[in-house]
Amino acid sequence: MEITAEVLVDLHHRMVRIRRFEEAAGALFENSEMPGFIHLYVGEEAVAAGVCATLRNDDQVGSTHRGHGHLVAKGGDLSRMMAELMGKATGYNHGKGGSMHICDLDLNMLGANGIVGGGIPIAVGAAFANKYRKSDTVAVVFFGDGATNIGAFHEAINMASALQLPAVFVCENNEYGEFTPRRDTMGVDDVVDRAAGYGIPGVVVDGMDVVAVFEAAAQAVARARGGQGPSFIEAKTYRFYNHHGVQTLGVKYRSDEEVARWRERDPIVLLEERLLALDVMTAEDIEAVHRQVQADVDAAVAFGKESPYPEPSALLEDVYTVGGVR
Amino acid sequence: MEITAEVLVDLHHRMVRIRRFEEAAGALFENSEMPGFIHLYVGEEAVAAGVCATLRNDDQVGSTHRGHGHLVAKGGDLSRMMAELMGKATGYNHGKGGSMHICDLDLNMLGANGIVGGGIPIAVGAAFANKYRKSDTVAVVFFGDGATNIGAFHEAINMASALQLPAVFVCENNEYGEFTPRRDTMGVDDVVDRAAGYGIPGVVVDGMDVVAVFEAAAQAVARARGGQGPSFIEAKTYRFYNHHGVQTLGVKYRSDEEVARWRERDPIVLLEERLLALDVMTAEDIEAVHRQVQADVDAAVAFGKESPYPEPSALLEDVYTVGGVR
Amino acid sequence: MTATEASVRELTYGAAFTETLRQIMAEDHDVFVAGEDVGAAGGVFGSFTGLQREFGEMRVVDTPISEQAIVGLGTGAAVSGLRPVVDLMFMDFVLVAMDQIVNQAAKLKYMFGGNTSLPMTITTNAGAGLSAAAQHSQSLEALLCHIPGLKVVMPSNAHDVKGLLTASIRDDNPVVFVKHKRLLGQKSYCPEDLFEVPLGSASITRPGNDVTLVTYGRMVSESLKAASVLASEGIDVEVIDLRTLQPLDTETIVASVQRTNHCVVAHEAVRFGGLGAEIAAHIQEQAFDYLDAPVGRVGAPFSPVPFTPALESEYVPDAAGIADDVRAAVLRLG
Amino acid sequence: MTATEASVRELTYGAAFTETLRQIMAEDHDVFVAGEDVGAAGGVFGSFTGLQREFGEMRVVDTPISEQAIVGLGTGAAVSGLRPVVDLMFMDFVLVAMDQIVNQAAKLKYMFGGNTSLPMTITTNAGAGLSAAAQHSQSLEALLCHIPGLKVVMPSNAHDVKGLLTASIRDDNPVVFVKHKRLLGQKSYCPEDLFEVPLGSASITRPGNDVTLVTYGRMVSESLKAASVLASEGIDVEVIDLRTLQPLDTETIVASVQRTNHCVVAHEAVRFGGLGAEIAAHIQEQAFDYLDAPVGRVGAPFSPVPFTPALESEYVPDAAGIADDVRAAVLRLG
Ligand SMILES: Cc1ncc(C[n+]2csc(CCOP(=O)(O)OP(=O)(O)O)c2C)c(N)n1
Ligand SMILES: Cc1ncc(C[n+]2csc(CCOP(=O)(O)OP(=O)(O)O)c2C)c(N)n1
Ligand SMILES: [Mg+2]
Ligand SMILES: [Mg+2]
Repeated sequence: MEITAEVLVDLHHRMVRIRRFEEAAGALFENSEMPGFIHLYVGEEAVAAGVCATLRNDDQVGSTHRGHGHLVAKGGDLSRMMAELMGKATGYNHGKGGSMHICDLDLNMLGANGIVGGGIPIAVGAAFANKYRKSDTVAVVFFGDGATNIGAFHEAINMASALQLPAVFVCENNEYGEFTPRRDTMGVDDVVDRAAGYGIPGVVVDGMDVVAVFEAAAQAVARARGGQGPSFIEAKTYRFYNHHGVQTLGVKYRSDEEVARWRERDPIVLLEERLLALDVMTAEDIEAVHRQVQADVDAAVAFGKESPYPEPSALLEDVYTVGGVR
Repeated sequence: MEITAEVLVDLHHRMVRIRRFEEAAGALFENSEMPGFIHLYVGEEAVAAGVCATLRNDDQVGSTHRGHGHLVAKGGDLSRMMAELMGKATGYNHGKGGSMHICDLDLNMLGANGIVGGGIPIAVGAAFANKYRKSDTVAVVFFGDGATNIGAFHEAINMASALQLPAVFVCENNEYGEFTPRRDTMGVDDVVDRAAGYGIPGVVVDGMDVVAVFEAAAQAVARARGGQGPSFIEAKTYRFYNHHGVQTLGVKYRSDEEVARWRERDPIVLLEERLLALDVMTAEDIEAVHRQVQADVDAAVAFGKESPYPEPSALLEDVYTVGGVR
Repeated sequence: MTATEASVRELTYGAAFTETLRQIMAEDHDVFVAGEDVGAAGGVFGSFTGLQREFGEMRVVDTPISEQAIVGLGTGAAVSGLRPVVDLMFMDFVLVAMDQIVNQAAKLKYMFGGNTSLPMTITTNAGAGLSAAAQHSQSLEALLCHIPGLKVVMPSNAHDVKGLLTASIRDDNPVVFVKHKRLLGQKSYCPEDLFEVPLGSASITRPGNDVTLVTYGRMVSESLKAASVLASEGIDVEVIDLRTLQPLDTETIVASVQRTNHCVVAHEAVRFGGLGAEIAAHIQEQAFDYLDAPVGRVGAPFSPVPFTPALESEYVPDAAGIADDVRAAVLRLG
Repeated sequence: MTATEASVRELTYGAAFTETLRQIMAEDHDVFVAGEDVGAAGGVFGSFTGLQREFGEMRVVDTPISEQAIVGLGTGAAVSGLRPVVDLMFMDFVLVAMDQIVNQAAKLKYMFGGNTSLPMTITTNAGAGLSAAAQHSQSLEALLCHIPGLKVVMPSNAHDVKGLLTASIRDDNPVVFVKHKRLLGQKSYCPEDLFEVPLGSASITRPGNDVTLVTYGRMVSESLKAASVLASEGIDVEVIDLRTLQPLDTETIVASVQRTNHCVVAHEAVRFGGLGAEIAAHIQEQAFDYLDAPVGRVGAPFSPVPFTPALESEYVPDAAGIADDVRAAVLRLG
């Protein structure tokens, strides 16, 4: 895939949608207007946007506990997302899943997942289905640096390699698992060093540079689509907010200086500088995108707030598929 | 550690003990005189012998379903072993464990294990205890090539690396997991390619050459003992018999030619040729070792046969440590 | 030989499994098998013999030793519309994949607000009696029956293997299909054509009037043996083979107990916290006034499975022990 | 204010946990803690706050996200004579490490013929009510109680946290110590010095004559609330807090039921196949002739835990539901 002006504009739009959605969700959360746990994607937008822009609708996406960005980037409906985060009946999961399980199976986004690494084997299963059907559909799975320490990751990526499945493994390396620095939990400098142990190609990209992510993803996806098997992308990125919610309460585990350094490389600002420099968009165009997206997000929040909660009778529905004998 | 004549003689003795023990166990099994499943170590003797000869009594050994060889090499008592395999009260585990759980905690052999990869995290826990106590004891863990595909392996070796524990990981690569060729289950040429993903050193050795194994193990153990962390050894080896039991019944999954080729490199024969060439032992000396070991094994078989089964009252003993409040 | 006897087609429990799978795979291309050694080797218990030769490597997939990824493979493929059969060899290995089964497969549909179905069958082999020791002998069905979203099946004979496996694979939910290792070689009646035994329906294997004996899996034959012995003592036992454990056919059980006024539940699993506890608790709730004696429970004692045959034979419940408990229930002095 | 009230020392349930651990670690150098974020961060629920600063990185170990290896670390260290406390954060994650807990830790001693002890405590946090959805809200104790070799503890208040945690860490067996997330901030009486609440002994939290209400964990406070309401209706409820679930203090339960002739068991876990089933089954076995009504069971319905507060509040059992079941038991028409 070529980086045309159109692609750049599209990447920008995806990132802004994630950012604005997450800022709104974070504000509601900090204001106790949103139940449960939320893990925000702010700072990491270039990864989801860069990867998902290379995908077709029928390509599957496996996600994590930090999954809003993946769904937005795949084209998720902001209103149904916001309603879900609020536990409303109109949400994607009718309020039963919330942030950690949000999904859109029509978009082939196979759900956020509350178990670290838990979504990886499932995405590999989707990749298997693609190969089984002899389709050229590709399954992409996102996971954190911390997730590469868990058994499910290892088994699943090895399975994809052994069976030569059309899968792309995207590690969002934000250098922390919750409050623990990555370097305390693994003996390698780069997570990508693990790819060789599965006999699959791996690359490191600047996860704050959406174009770099897009290019690496385009290659990996093309490879998978062409039947040449799985590959691994490590995107070096950073979350601007806390592991969970916005503010860091309690023990400070990252220095102000470190956070500031990364914030200077805000992936949206970096892309906007490029868009301006390349004359692809004017400051007004950019401003208009933000305004339009913000209006969409505001509408989503309003939709969520106005939506009803599910009826108590929903409690025991959808535990099983009933009458499921064909 | 230096390869003195004494060491060579010791290595030979360990290997012959394993071989003779396993041949006897296999014969009893094929003759339906031994209950349950047994996974024989014949063909792989150089690995257990070469590694265990570098260990002290207080060094721990973690094992697998194919564990007899590890216990014999660590100095296990053949009579208590044979009795255990027969389910007798005089066995190491008083008949409660059998082949797949045989252990000698006085020798710090932490038990065979029926779950592929299941023993690896436990051995890493022993390595942790060594470091915790500031002792220079080392934990060595054996596992198959197939076991490197399971999550527990990945988590445990990464944990050992992250915590810089005194552990040595020894992969017995016999190119099969049960009846499935290794190459169908992983995308790497050598299992050792996985070590880099954990940031630990790894070497490949000829697992039929006990001296090569010994030298690699001596280095890895010294490294761990010196506080320099874990390392990985891949020993290329082969099992002469079936995955389970002696004869291959049903589908033939290895060619006669392949088996014959490996049998030509019988690790005991190779060492004996060397012993003769170096004038360390004469043919008579070698013969005497075999004779003596065979007598020990015969005595072990007799001991096992004569020993009583446990009393029914033993059934509910040792489920818990009772009165265990200190 | 009567006409009926002449036409009785017998198959082993294990062969019924293989035949059923072959027939279903022939009629439904969405069905595939994945697991360790299921391909060329045909599975460690021969359950998949010949299938790879017939259907190819894509439909009968040898996997790495990776139970979590095996179940995940099934889950992801099922969400994508296929109908996977994934094998875990020994029921003890279910524990290795427990997160994928319980946190993922069982819950996905509900967490997703209903927006998927998950037509996956997990096959495995349970049970003691082969001196396979504590990690290769467990009956862990109680763990799975407690989990909303799963179905659990444990057939006792070749006929039910066929009917239940067919229903399991065609079901749109995750089903754990548990064979008993010691039944694999047992021959019994099995029709040739595919048919379904509906999930959730128990069968009354032996009608009787004095006491209801609720059981499943390998304990069905032990229960029938016990019933014969008891018949000679004048105790008329009704034996119910549950066949499906989740959903549980409580109606059949309760109706029987209301008639017999006595009940014993027998399974091979550990007694404490086993499925027998749920059944006994349920019966006393639903048929309290009908019970002339407490619901008895037969199960393994509270220990891991011992290796040595000397202890394992004490460990596994048998006809004699079941008969004792039935006698105690029936002959209880009010 | 009376003299007794003045001397009552109060602590939150969570703080009692931390204080106990600190005191035990100070007196026994063999005790260490390992888990995700337990070090500098002090644990996601603050349960380990300050311990790493006090005892150093070797005794309070931040691990990778590797639940299997965390439990294995504990098991191997315990077999080597240390007394590990390993943390699994959420009880749902027990499932990720299920092989290491059930196939390894629980069985090693037995499989080894007794030749080891395994003094490991696994700590975790269970329970719904925080909109944490289906993978962060489960109460899975029934799965563990069914496994010979494990002990299982679920305290309901700060005092018992201290006494049970002390007993658990000093016990030579693998103990799963389960806190309830919603109790962490609850204040109640807690002595300063270390003491033990023996594992396996229930406490009668509220004596009563009309009906025995058996419960544990967060359902203890709901049960006490129900008892107050029922008292005003003239129903005198005896509330038993089990404290330890395995081994189960059946003596205390049965003795109470023999006196009250009525019983209800209440827990937050899913009702079907929950520990309540074992307790009800056991009571009807041991106190059949004393029961004037079936043993009632309160538990969560058969579904995964829903995210939205609108449904979760319906899902989690509460005082009103417990009171209903107690009334049904006591007022039942023979
Ligand atoms: C199996 C499991 N263990 C632990 C947790 C708790 N937990 C949630 S997110 C997280 C950190 C994940 O780190 P990483 O994979 O790097 O993703 P990030 O949050 O940095 O995006 C942890 C430990 C969990 N949800 N699942
Ligand atoms: C978790 C688990 N999965 C599957 C098995 C069945 N099994 C026993 S041995 C074995 C093959 C192991 O292969 P490898 O690790 O290479 O050891 P080898 O037998 O070749 O020595 C398998 C699959 C098991 N015991 N445990
Ligand atoms: Mg991270
Ligand atoms: Mg092998």
